Amino acid sequence: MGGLEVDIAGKAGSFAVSARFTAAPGVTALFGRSGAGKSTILKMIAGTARPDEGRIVSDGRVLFDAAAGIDLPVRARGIGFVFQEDRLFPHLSVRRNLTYARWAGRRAVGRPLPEVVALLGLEDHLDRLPGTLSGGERQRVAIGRALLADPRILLMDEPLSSLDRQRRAEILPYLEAVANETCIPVLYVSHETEEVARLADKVVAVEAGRVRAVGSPAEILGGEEGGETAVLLEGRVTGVDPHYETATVDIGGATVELSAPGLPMGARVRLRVRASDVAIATRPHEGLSIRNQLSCTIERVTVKGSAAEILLALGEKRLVSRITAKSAEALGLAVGQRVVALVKAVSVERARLMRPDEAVE
Amino acid sequence: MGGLEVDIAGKAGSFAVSARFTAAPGVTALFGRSGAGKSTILKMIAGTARPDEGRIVSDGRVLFDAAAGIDLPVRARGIGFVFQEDRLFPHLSVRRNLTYARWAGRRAVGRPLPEVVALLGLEDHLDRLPGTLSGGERQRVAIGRALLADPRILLMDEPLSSLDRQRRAEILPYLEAVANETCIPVLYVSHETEEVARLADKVVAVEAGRVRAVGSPAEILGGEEGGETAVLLEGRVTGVDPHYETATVDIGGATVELSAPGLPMGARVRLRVRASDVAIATRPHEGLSIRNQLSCTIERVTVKGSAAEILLALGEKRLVSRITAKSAEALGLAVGQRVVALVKAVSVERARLMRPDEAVE
Amino acid sequence: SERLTIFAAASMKDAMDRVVPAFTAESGVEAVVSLAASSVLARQIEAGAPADVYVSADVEWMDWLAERGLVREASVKTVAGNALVIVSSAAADGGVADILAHGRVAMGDPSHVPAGRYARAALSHLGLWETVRERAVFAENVRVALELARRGEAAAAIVYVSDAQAVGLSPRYTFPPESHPPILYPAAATAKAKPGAEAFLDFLAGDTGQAIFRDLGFARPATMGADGPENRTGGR
Amino acid sequence: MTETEAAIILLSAKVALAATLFALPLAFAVAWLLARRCFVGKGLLQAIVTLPLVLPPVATGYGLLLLFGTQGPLGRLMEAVFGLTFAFRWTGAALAAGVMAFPLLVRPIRLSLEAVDRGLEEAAATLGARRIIVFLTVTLPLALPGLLAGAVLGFAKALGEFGATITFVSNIPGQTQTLSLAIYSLLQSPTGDAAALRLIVVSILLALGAVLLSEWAGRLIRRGGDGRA
Amino acid sequence: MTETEAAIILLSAKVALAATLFALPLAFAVAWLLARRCFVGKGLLQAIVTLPLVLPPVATGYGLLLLFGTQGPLGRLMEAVFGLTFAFRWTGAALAAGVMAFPLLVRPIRLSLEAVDRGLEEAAATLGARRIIVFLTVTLPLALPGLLAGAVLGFAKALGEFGATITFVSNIPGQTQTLSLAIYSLLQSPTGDAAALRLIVVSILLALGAVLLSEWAGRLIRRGGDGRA
Ligand SMILES: Nc1ncnc2c1ncn2[C@@H]1O[C@H](COP(=O)(O)OP(=O)(O)OP(=O)(O)O)[C@@H](O)[C@H]1O
Ligand SMILES: Nc1ncnc2c1ncn2[C@@H]1O[C@H](COP(=O)(O)OP(=O)(O)OP(=O)(O)O)[C@@H](O)[C@H]1O
Ligand SMILES: [Mg+2]
Ligand SMILES: [Mg+2]
Repeated sequence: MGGLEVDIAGKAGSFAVSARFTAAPGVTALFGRSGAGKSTILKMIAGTARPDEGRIVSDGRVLFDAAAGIDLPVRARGIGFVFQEDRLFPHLSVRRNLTYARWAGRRAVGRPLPEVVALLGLEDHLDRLPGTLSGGERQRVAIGRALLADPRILLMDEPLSSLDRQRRAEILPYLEAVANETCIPVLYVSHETEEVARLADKVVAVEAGRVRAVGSPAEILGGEEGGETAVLLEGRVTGVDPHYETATVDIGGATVELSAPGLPMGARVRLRVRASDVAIATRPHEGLSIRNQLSCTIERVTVKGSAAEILLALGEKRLVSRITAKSAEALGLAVGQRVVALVKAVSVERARLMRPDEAVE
Repeated sequence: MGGLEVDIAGKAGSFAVSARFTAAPGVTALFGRSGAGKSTILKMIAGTARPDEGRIVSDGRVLFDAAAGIDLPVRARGIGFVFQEDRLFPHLSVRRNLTYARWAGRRAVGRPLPEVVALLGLEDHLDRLPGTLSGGERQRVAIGRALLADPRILLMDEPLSSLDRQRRAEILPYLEAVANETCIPVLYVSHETEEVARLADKVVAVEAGRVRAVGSPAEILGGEEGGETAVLLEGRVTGVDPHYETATVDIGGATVELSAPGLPMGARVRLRVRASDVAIATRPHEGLSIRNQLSCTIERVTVKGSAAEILLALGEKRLVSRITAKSAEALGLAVGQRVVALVKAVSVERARLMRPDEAVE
Repeated sequence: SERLTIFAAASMKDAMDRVVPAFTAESGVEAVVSLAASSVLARQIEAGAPADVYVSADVEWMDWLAERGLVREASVKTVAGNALVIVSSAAADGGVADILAHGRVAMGDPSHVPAGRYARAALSHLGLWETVRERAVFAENVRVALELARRGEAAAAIVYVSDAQAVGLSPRYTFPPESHPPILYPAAATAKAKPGAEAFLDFLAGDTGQAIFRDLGFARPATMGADGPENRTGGR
Repeated sequence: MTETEAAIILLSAKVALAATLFALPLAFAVAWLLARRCFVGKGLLQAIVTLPLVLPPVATGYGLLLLFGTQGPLGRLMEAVFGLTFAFRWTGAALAAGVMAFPLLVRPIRLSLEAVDRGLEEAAATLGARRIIVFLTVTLPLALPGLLAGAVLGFAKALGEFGATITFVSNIPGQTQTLSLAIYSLLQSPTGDAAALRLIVVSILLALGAVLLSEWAGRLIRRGGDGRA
Repeated sequence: MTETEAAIILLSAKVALAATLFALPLAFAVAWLLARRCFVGKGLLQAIVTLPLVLPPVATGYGLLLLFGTQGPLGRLMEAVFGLTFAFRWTGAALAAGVMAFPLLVRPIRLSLEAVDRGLEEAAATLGARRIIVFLTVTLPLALPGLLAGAVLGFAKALGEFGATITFVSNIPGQTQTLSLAIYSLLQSPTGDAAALRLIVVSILLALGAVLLSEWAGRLIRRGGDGRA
């Protein structure tokens, strides 16, 4: 199974970059502050910037190897690149932009054009030139162009930044499906923790030109300053209620019910539970709309200003609850205490449907 | 007190736009899907596009009046414009870009340069040319340039779209402060409901070139398809617990406790409560970390697929709770029933501190 | 059918315009005329130009070609002569010194235009060169010099009498022939000329040709010196 | 218009067109080198390309005569290899016009090439396009305005070329006498003004036609290339 | 180098420089009109500007003589208003060179102006800059490469101008005899080749200097204007 191995060091002007990580098929997010070097890393992988040292290997093919003097030309790297600035061809119609890889790049015809056009809502603009498109329309054309390039690696630099929520909600599952179906690595730069949690299998945290950490979205995003604390739980669908469109997921040691139309029985999913969505009760309660009442043991209580973060052990898994320090004191919460975690079914986000072969972390 | 009155109709190529709304000092959000015509409306207000009909009046000054043949040149409209594409001057250093309005536009020196530079984290880049800046850096320079133009109207087209969460969290309060201090109308295009709820006093919903609705963020964003249902509650701080850093807000008929360091006693605030953060109990419960237990009456139950939205009357105010349809049925919820709304203190977002003179809607 | 290519000095334009049709009518041989500066034409002949006849406004360049064996020496004929005159738009009267006393004096460039060289020689001979030189305007060819005088840009111009006659200006003064080297227009067949070239030369020197030259104000070459039109044996 | 005049006009158009068309690809190549490559003799190459503009045309004409004449080294080479003779033929007139027009072609093309956004070429490469395809589908279309500007300048110059042409290929009616040379010839005779004026008017009309055509093509290109209202 | 030669070189440089400097602003204005304004006679204006390229230089020279000679209407006007005489002066040589160089100046500048992103000018206007300021701080700097290209072409042409100059102001040593004219004169005489060659070399060196200078300036501008690695 082919992935992408990156181990490079180089410069963009006076800015030094060094990065080492691997990206398996599926989505790997590059996460980091503005100016951290995310785009520079993507450019080096694409070949439009040249690292000084190191290797880039894709699916066994060496794209770049400073020591061996290998530097595959950009066109031969088999990438699809959504640039941060859209880089549409101003003299070509939207249609010709979208299909550029086919008629000029001789890339294979993969995904059907009408499907991508419909997904991106570009039907009415196919014969226009990019010059007068709106910002979001331009961005959509850029996404479509990369998707239609039949890439072996997909590099996406903030591809959804200027799209509305509804459009994002349409495109995200599609990207998810692309990553799963075609089994290619997708490197995805985004600032939206939600998007990253939803899409990414792995997060590469970039800081000041270096990789600060590599890990699961839960590991990296959980500690993200300014972000919200959340845990990701992985499990298998053990029950489906077609009438109420809810599903029961066995997360190992406990079951969680969530609102999720269309989840197939037996499917493996990743659930995202925000700490602020988890309440704590000292005992189980009747007459509550909150249906997930999970017995846990308090492992740690961290008071952060006015809030308290309670780390809860649920068998093997961990949950985090964020409540006010006042509540924590009022309930007299202490480490080792048995409590009930209350999690609203509608608050549980199904972050991602996983591929059958994907390992549960 | 001067505001902006817009009543225009015109075309951008073959795309027809008509818009009628007023924007008081403070932030007015233009909200709408990609391609709805938001940027076009901003351009017409700025004068870089020309409406066919109508009037634009700013603070009593007629900027445009088709009937009277008035069409103030762009430079005389006293605007600051953050364009969707950054439009930085490629031949000028970051510093000269930032201060362009001063040395070329002869605008007054308002905000001090070092303050804006520090806010935007551009200290290290002042002497560079924009060509090699990262995407987010470019966007920050564009924001700074508009802020430093001492504008009488601020037009911002997705100004934070490519910035990380932390940077956003730094810039948002500043923008808020700018709007409040300088008492100028800010027209703000954004797709982030959170950002809009945080900043905006008023939302203009744009759809297919026309204004679909104008209203408070609560009214407009609540019904936003694809968005999350939430309500905005306005009230006054009646109690402050300095130790736990919580505040009690009287929202008229009920009090809500929230985690909010630094809220002054007596301050007027807008709270944002997401429907998915509101649980329902048939009676009050002890031993719960959820401290806000508000007695309400069920006004409407709407089943949307697997979820049920329960509209709750809390005196004059309305709350929305989103639970699974299964829970709603299990609890036997019905219109007219008295229930307890459970709202976690940490889930209540203080959306905005309001100005003293601002009317509670 | 064979066609002759005549390389003629630009100043021969009017003459060639009349001679060539007459020649064709008489002999049935067609001819085309390429007009340029004598120097340019000479160098082109050196470079292998397909010229059959060279008509120069200048003895020097003819000699230059003869020296290199590029024209048949035996065929060299002086086909016309000319006289140097002063034309002036001003109404001043008097001797040559008076006419040239004021304003710009247009003339060919003495460094390379033959008429200019003759003019310089004539003025030197009359002791006027030093006073005129300061005010002289060196035109690229006689036509331009004439034009300058005609338009009043120059007070006077030193030109050929044939040019003056062509525009209907009557000369104010004619330089005596001994004041300058004889003004001669030599013509010759080139080394690789087609057979008809000699016939054309004969025609130029013959009655019809000479009548045309006369009519245009050129002098009969025979009157200019010992070398008749029939056999000018060049300098060296 | 007389038959001779018509022939002169046709010949001029043929010479100018041939000069422009043949010089264009070469000029493009040189412009590309100058715009895109870094090499030591770059300034020198640009200077050499500019030379025909600086030297008196007669000097350039003599140079051509020495090089491309029947006796000249390049003249012999071309004759031997392509069977192409320049001396005193219309082809020579086209060569002279092409050489003189060359600097006028190169500069605007170079300017346009330098202005092409390299990011777009990179984007094309990421989409799998080979260099030549990137060039044909992105670089060339985006440099079209410069190409057009160069072509118009070059064609106009080729139409008006005089000094180098008369020196190199002489002024032989029906063979090398272009409009410019014909006008020159007519101006040699005191009575030729009227006829010269007619030809000057023809020249002006030809130039007007070429310029209007290029303006129209330019509008087409810009409509295509920009799309901004 | 003889003293005469030095004088010729100085005069040539002076004439070419004056021609370029005076023609530049006018050419910029015309280029701006052509690039930015829509009016009926636009194609015609471009054609008129291109004319000096198309007409035989001799014809242009005659035209200048008729218009700017001491007897010509414009010549009289200039004399009366500015006390400026062109006929047979170095100023006239500069005028002729300027007119002949004009089309070469206009085209590249127009090209550059057309390529300037109007969005940046709009941005400048939103920041309160008046038109002239927008022009000076945005349009002009961004059009500099075209200005430079035009200036080099124009200067080179002005240096090499021959036909119109000799017709308009004649070949007066020390007053109007530029390098081109001197080379021409020398080439006309069977013995002048060696001297002509010397001056040709001087011409080439001058052109080389100008071109190298412009290449260097161009690099400066590009470093300033682009910043993309
Ligand atoms: N040629 C250069 N000279 C100097 N600094 C450069 C150069 N090119 C890039 N940089 C700097 O390198 C840093 C990383 O740039 P990069 O575009 O990779 O950031 P990024 O992580 O993509 O940020 P963003 O989220 O804002 O797009 C930036 O601070 C940028 O200013
Ligand atoms: N010249 C034109 N010809 C045709 N359509 C145009 C033209 N200019 C703009 N449009 C269309 O008008 C619509 C509105 O454009 P606008 O830029 O105002 O959208 P927007 O609301 O800002 O969208 P986004 O959020 O994607 O930036 C778009 O669909 C765009 O394609
Ligand atoms: Mg980036
Ligand atoms: Mg927009």
